[in-house]
Amino acid sequence: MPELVRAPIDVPPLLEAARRPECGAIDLFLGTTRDHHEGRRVLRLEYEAYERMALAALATLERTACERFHLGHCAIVHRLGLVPVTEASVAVVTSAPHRGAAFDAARWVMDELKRSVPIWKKEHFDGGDAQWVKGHPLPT
Amino acid sequence: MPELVRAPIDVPPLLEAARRPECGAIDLFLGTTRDHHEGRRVLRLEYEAYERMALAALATLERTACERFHLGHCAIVHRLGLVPVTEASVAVVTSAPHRGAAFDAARWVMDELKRSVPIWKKEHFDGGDAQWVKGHPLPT
Amino acid sequence: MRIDVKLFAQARERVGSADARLELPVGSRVADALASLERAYPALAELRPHLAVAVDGTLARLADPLPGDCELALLPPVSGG
Amino acid sequence: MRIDVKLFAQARERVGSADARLELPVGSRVADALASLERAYPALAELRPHLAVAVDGTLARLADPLPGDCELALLPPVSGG
Repeated sequence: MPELVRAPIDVPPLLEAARRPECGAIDLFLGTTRDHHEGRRVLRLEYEAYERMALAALATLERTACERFHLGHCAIVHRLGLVPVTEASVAVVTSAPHRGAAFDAARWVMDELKRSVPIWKKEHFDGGDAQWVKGHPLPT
Repeated sequence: MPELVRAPIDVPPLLEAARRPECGAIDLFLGTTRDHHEGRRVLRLEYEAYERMALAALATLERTACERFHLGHCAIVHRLGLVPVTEASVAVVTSAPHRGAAFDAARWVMDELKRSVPIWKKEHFDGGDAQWVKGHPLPT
Repeated sequence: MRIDVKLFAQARERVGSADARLELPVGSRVADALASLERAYPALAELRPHLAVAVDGTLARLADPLPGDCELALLPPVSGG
Repeated sequence: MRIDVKLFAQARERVGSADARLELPVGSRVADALASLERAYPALAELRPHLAVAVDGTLARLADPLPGDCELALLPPVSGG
């Protein structure tokens, strides 16, 4: 089950939950706040979500990733609110019999998450101004 | 700097060391002991290394991965001795400005590690017998 | 019927609130709700071409009829991750 | 010269030890060391086509001269990860 959290993402329990006797590969991806974007200094990111729909979309991603890549486990956690530089806004963990599927699935989940989950990111710059990231339109 | 350890790999410090303000993506790969191989039940794996040469080869892999994929950070830890089912024998962590490079680099490191680092793996089966994995010949 | 409107990101900021309420005649469609919102909050007009709409948590089209009392969310282009 | 031999995996098990010691005449090559080992430990013969050799931690070829007292490692096909 996916989670939306408002505090730093607690990674060790995610790895613990990914242990599967039939799997030989775990991949963990963390998306972290970077200190620059398009030439400007970024102080922090801020995320908001349409929570009921985001949780449903993330659950669908987890389930689809498991089927498509024959995973033993897939979990997604997204943080909301302010996320300082170097802290993680998103964690994706996959567990698979072999490493190719674990890597492919984590990458696929991240690509899909950015395209299809109602979560929004605002960049706070060091000038004190802020702007919403351009983003991907949802299908209408 | 790479490490060879004889106890469970301690993952949180690896992730902590991968934090970089200029990077937005961290990938962690864990290779874990799987309970089966080619139709047989595996109880545990056992690893040994030519330690001085393995450490040098792993250090070269870390450095080459950083250059080739423009990483902010790359670290490899390999466990030696007995590794029970679901525990990690190897951890690779990469940190990059964008996620593509973090994924690509972790995958590349694992491919190279299996081909070129003097470490050997023995499978212990539930019949009580054991065998060295066929492996990749080093260039002569 | 009563439409409970949820606003996010740029849409929330332009309206100045995360929530709004509409009363619409039975038989109204998604497009009618959007037109009504735009009359109440002209600052939404510029955003309109980029907005997706969800009704009760599911993406909807402009021509879709509203199912009665419902939750209608305005969703700007997404940027999670 | 004195060759300190390190044995790993299948090579170690066939010899029954992780270490061996050779005394070879000055000017000996890697191939001479291998031949000498194979005479002392015939069980190594079967493995020979699959072995790589490192001298003082660096991969070496059969024709390479030994540099004097050194560490020579027999390296079966690798399987880390």
